[in-house]
Amino acid sequence: MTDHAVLTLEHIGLRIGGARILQDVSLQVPAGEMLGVIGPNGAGKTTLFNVISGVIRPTEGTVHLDGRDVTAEPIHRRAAAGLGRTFQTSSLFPALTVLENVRLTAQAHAGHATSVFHTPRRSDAATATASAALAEVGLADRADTVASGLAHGQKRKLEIAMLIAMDPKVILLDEPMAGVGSGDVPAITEVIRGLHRGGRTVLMVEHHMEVVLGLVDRVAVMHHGELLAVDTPEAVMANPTVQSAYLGESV
Amino acid sequence: DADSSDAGAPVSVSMITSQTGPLAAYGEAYTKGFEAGLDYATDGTGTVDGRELDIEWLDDQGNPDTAVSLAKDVIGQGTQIIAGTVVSGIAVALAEQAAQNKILYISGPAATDAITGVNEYTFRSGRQTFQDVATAGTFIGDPAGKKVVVFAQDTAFGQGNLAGVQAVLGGQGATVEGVLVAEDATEFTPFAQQLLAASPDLVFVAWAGASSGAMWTALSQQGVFDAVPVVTGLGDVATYGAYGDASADISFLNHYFGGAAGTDAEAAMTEYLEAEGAVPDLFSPDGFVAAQMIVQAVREGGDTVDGMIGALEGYTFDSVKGEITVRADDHAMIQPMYQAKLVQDGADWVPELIDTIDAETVAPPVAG
Amino acid sequence: MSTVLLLVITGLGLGALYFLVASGLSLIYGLMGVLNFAHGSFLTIAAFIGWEVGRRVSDGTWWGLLISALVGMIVGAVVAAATEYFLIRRLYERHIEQALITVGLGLATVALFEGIWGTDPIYTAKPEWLSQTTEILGAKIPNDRFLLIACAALVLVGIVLFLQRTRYGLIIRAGVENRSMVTALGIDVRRSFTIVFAIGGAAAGLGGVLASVYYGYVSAHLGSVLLIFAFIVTVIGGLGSLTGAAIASVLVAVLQQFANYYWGAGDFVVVIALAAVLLIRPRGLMGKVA
Amino acid sequence: MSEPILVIEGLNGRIAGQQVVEDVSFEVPASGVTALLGRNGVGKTSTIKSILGLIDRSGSVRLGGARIDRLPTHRIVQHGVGYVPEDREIFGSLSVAENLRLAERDQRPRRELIERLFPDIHARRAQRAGTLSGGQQQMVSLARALVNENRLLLVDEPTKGLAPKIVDEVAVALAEAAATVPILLVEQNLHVIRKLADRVVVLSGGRVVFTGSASDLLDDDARIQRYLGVHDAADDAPAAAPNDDAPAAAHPAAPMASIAESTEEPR
Amino acid sequence: MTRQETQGTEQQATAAASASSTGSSSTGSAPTRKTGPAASARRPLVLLIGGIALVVGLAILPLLAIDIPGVLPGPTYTPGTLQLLAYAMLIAALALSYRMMFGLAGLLSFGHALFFAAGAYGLGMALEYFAPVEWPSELIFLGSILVTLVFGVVLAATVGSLALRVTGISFAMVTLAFAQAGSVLIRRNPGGATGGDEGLSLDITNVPDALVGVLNTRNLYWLALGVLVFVYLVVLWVERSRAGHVAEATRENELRVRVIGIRPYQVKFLIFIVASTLAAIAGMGYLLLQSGASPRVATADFTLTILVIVVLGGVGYRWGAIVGGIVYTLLDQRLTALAGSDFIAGLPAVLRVPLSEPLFILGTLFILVVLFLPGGIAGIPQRIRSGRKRHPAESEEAADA
Ligand SMILES: Nc1ncnc2c1ncn2[C@@H]1O[C@H](COP(=O)(O)OP(=O)(O)OP(=O)(O)O)[C@@H](O)[C@H]1O
Ligand SMILES: Nc1ncnc2c1ncn2[C@@H]1O[C@H](COP(=O)(O)OP(=O)(O)OP(=O)(O)O)[C@@H](O)[C@H]1O
Ligand SMILES: [Mg+2]
Ligand SMILES: [Mg+2]
Repeated sequence: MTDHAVLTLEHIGLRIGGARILQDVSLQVPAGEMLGVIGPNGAGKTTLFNVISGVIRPTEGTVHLDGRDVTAEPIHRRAAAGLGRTFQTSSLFPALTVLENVRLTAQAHAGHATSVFHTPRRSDAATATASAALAEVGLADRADTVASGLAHGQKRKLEIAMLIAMDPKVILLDEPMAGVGSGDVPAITEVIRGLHRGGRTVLMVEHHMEVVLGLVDRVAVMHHGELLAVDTPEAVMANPTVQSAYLGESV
Repeated sequence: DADSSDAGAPVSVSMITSQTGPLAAYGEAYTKGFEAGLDYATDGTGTVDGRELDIEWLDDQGNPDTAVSLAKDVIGQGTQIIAGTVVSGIAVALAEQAAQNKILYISGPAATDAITGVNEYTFRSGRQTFQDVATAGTFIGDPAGKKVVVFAQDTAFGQGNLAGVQAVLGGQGATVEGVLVAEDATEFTPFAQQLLAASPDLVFVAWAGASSGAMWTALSQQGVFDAVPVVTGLGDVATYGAYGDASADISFLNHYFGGAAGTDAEAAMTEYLEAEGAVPDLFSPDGFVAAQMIVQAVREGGDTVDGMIGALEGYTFDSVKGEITVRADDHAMIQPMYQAKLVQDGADWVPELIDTIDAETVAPPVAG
Repeated sequence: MSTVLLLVITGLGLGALYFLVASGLSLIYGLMGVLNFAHGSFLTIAAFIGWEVGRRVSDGTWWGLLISALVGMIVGAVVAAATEYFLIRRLYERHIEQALITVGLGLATVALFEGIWGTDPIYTAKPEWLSQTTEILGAKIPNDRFLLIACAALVLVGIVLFLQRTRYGLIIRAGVENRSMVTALGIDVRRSFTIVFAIGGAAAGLGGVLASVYYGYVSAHLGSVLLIFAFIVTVIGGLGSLTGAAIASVLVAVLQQFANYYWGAGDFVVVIALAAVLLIRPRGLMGKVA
Repeated sequence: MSEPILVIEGLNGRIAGQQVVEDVSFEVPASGVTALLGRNGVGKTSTIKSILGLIDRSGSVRLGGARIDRLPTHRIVQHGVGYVPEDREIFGSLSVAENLRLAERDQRPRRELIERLFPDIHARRAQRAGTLSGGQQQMVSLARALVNENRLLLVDEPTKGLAPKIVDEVAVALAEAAATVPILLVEQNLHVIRKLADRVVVLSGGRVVFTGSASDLLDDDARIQRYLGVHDAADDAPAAAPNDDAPAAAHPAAPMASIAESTEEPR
Repeated sequence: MTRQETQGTEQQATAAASASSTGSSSTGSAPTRKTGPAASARRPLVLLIGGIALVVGLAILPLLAIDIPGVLPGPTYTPGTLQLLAYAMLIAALALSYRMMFGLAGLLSFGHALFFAAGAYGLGMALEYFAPVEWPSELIFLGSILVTLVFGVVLAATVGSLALRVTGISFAMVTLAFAQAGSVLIRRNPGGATGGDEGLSLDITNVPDALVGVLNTRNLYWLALGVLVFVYLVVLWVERSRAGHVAEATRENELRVRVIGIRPYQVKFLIFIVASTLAAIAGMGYLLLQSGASPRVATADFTLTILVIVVLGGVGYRWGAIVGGIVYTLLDQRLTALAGSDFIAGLPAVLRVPLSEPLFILGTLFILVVLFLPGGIAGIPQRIRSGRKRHPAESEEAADA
């Protein structure tokens, strides 16, 4: 782990209408870190991811990716610079096959994604990357299924396969385990760990505390749009506010 | 190839006009007029010097593309004469086909000036915009020093009328102004104001289409008729109701209405139409004339297109509207025109003849 | 001065007519996502039948006009409801296909009307007062414009109240978003959609009868003429926003009047306005944030 | 024990011509929570939707003795079936209050209950539901089902995406509801099942593979592992090859080939 | 084990399902072009040979005397038939270009006619403008074509860059607005350049003799066939390319495309320009074939007609647009003949009135296709193969009825 911060948020604030959704969020994520983001429902976690990935522009503050100010950059530019994400409810290309979903991301990563002079083939590098990514999450046998025909859990896996094929430097995972059967949680956990092991920086919103604690280096706690604390898992778990506002009696 | 056919063989004639589409009603009048004219010109035999006329009726749907396809089809099958259409755009396209393929074409009621003199193969059987305009000019006596405002839609038809007025009345010393209204406009009240503001000696209205009712209402509501004489062309029977309260105030120039001419040919036509359950209408004479021209072309034309052209150029004959001449230079139809007014007859309005304008008075300048 | 006033008030009258057509269009689009190309036909058939009945009862009188308007609204509602019931409903939430169906219906019905009533416009009579003018500050305003404005205002208020005050309004708004979930709450959502169509059709029907008063004729193309402006107004106002459609109707019509009068380019200006509004505010003037 | 509230016999469900529920038969007793379990994609959601008539189905479904398998969805619901769908399916363009108002079927809807259970969404009555956070939306969805007096609740993964504390609260709410109305619950969270469920039905490959009391399943690690693929500690999955072999390795002796098939087993 | 047994059909079924389940997104019947991996190896060759054979067959048609009474006006060598077929092929080419935009990229444009008209009027005006120039007439002809092409591209780029700033219905309306402006401009007849509502007639001074006159209709036929083949190949090329796939993905989920690092705008812009330019090329063919252009081809109604054609043929299939274009043109022609026939005239009014209106029959037919043949004409084989008698939505309806 290096100390170089690959992602830096400075005084991020967001107001929509009269509502304050995010407030003075500052955060530095060193390269290679796995950071868990937790907080009660509605704390602003997804919104924060939207700000980082460019889906929403913050009303205050800046986002730096790899030392570069990307606050004003459009989504695709950030993605091209190595920022990958998943969505809280699966966001796919429903009419394309599973393989095509992944291949598109592989192509985007390899460049010339929108070229008229390249024709995708079963044998090309992007397809190989895509197939490998599908195998990694265990969807190889559904490669030719149309994505809308997948069950919920399978869609979550497909999203992760798309990330693998995209090979981003920084990954934002928004509740990757939501709706995943308990039986598959370990496998997906491993896939995520694999993603991280490649030296990538991962930010993960997740409510499954076992998963979070087993994976992350640090935990950021959000509450009412503010960053309450960023600390080691143990310290966060011991924090009485976290206990009462987020965890309740269950742990 | 046309020469090779022996003298007794039937002559193939293709009549292309709107049986469906927006101008189907005009097409109907033209068709009926044609049948009456054929009956008249062939003395009920339908044959010319013993030769059958093999007449095929085709529907252009008001669509130039359809018309061109039909024309190509019948030309390919060896038709010798094409006639018809009430739509100016189609007439222009058919004239082009006639020239490309060296075939005789006799245009129908389409009024566009563009057809006159367009090429040597194209004739017309009706009047043209210029003649309308010239007739309008007869309402103000000597145009010199007068101010004429043309109130028209901003379409080829409206622009043509404005150009016509400028050429005819402007040429005679009148000041001509145009108030052209966007074709899609639906509100005419402000334009009525504009007409009043111009304080002209004559307003010439050239209007086509359904919006004329609203336009007339606006003119009458804003008091245009009280201030200035208004002239327009009297349309077909279906439009007599369109002028509303303004009906009695408008001076109409007219190509034809049932009973305007009082000729033998008209009597024959009326009799024929009534037997068919139809009434004489604006474009009945056009069909009638077309039939007469075709008969003339077949009778005198010697089965070649050049022969037929020769037979028609300078041809003078008696028709519904009286004596008509096909001017040799540009194939313009030199024919009389009418001044008319509408009078109330029970709940309906009917036209009444004011004056017949001599053919030469309203003859268009030679085109080309 | 009187010209400007004339332009403004006649613009309002025209805007009222646009709104009568656009209200149904906007309602149906906003609530069901169906871009209804057959809306013009609802209007036309209502105008024709309204006229046929009205003139038989009492031609050219207020009484006849009232009958025409009522008949027109009923016909519009019935035809629209039947369209929804027999055609649109089968295509369960497939909005593009639904729009296509209405395209086909629009084509077919205009041809049918031509077959029945002919291609020529049929000129209609109206009560004496409506063909007269009222002078306001030197401008002679045709009286039928006032009738149009009044009717449009009533329709606007009526529909807004319906949507806000009735449970149907709520069901309809929810059903647009997720029809099967509304069903899963124990509500027969299909009936609500039929009602929306019927209301839109009734507004169009009223618009049809008033359009025949305004233009002075009925014809198979009465609806198509208005439909394109109604579309434009609906979009400028913000799809699905009734008040937006009302505001846009007035703006567009008044703008059109001025542009037509001063530059002879009303339709151009409307088109440019549409493009400009959409490029600056893609959701239209009052469109909901997605 | 009294008559079961819901009796399903030979239920088949199809989506787009593909059979996703096959000959499913089970009963839901007139009280308590029956959990419908199984791994991703086995057809739990589809079973619930078949019961409600939201997808093309055949077979017999009886609610309190009366056949409901031919009725349209809205009539089934009117017979007293509450539904909490898998993806919340709240109406995003409506306000929270409107969402709730729409769901009210009863003469006297239980508004106080909702206020008490979910003070947060009560406070956000006027907010557009589409802008609520995922968890808040889930609460609206639950509230919609609880606002009426029902004879049966069909609840599909109510705790998905909820913060641990809220999971507890939802569980409490469900437990409270279960005191008065029987619930058929689809749930992945074993803690919640342990806390709530009286009986379990396990699906695999669109078929029922196990029915029994909750403790029969939950106290038997081998069964849990076989039917749900869960083994004791979440963290000790094979680290080297976190791919297609992992689940198979986790239950090498699993007799039900269809379990593996229905998840991620290739070939 | 039922699951395994159903594997073979599952793929088709799910593909079809996606076509319906995405109905609420941008396109109704999304392309169902998925083929199994095994089949795909052999199919291109078969398709290639079949395609070449078809083109050759069409090319020698003017030399044959095939007569299909009731469908064609006469034997295939006659000018009337060749004219009709050539017209149908140009309309098919136009429909094909529209399908690329609507079917592939999900761009529902109501302004496609504008570009067709730009090709037709552009070439017509260019030829007229060049008429007095002292160049050899071949050079003038080619020069005019080039100028028109450039004009088409520039126009497409201008309209596209503005219209693509919005999406969905707004996009449809902006394109409609531009087309409407174009249509108004053409009808206004500025400076007498367009002929207004009377249309533009072709100035044949610099048009090669081989393309003038009824006797040369078969040359025009070959020209139209050439245009169609060219458009097809370009469309095929673009659709198969990465850009084509991204366009498809953009139609499905635009945000997601951005999140994986692709700017959807570029692809949409590309598709818009290519489709529009192809439309302009078809428009040039139309001008030559008709020896003129009528303002009808610039109207929104004409775009709607193209939309109808594409849907009739099947949005999900490239050749659907071709089949649609040809079937529509032939139907339109034949129904007119039927409408005027004595048989119809002899019917009672209830039947006669509707049946004598060709547009009524076409509109009704179109409705029936949308309702009962969601894949269009080209989708019929697929429906027969997959054996599905009913659309999923219909069965859903049936279920709650
Ligand atoms: N447009 C908006 N208007 C008002 N409030 C909004 C808007 N958008 C989001 N919010 C509010 O912002 C807060 C943050 O939402 P966000 O989706 O980021 O939460 P979250 O932390 O991801 O929660 P969860 O764990 O439930 O997904 C919520 O309270 C939500 O209601
Ligand atoms: N729209 C659809 N089209 C085709 N197949 C579908 C569709 N929806 C679901 N399926 C298939 O039906 C099967 C059952 O899906 P269902 O959603 O009922 O599973 P589930 O048990 O609820 O899974 P999860 O735990 O992931 O929610 C899956 O294999 C899925 O692939
Ligand atoms: Mg969230
Ligand atoms: Mg499920």
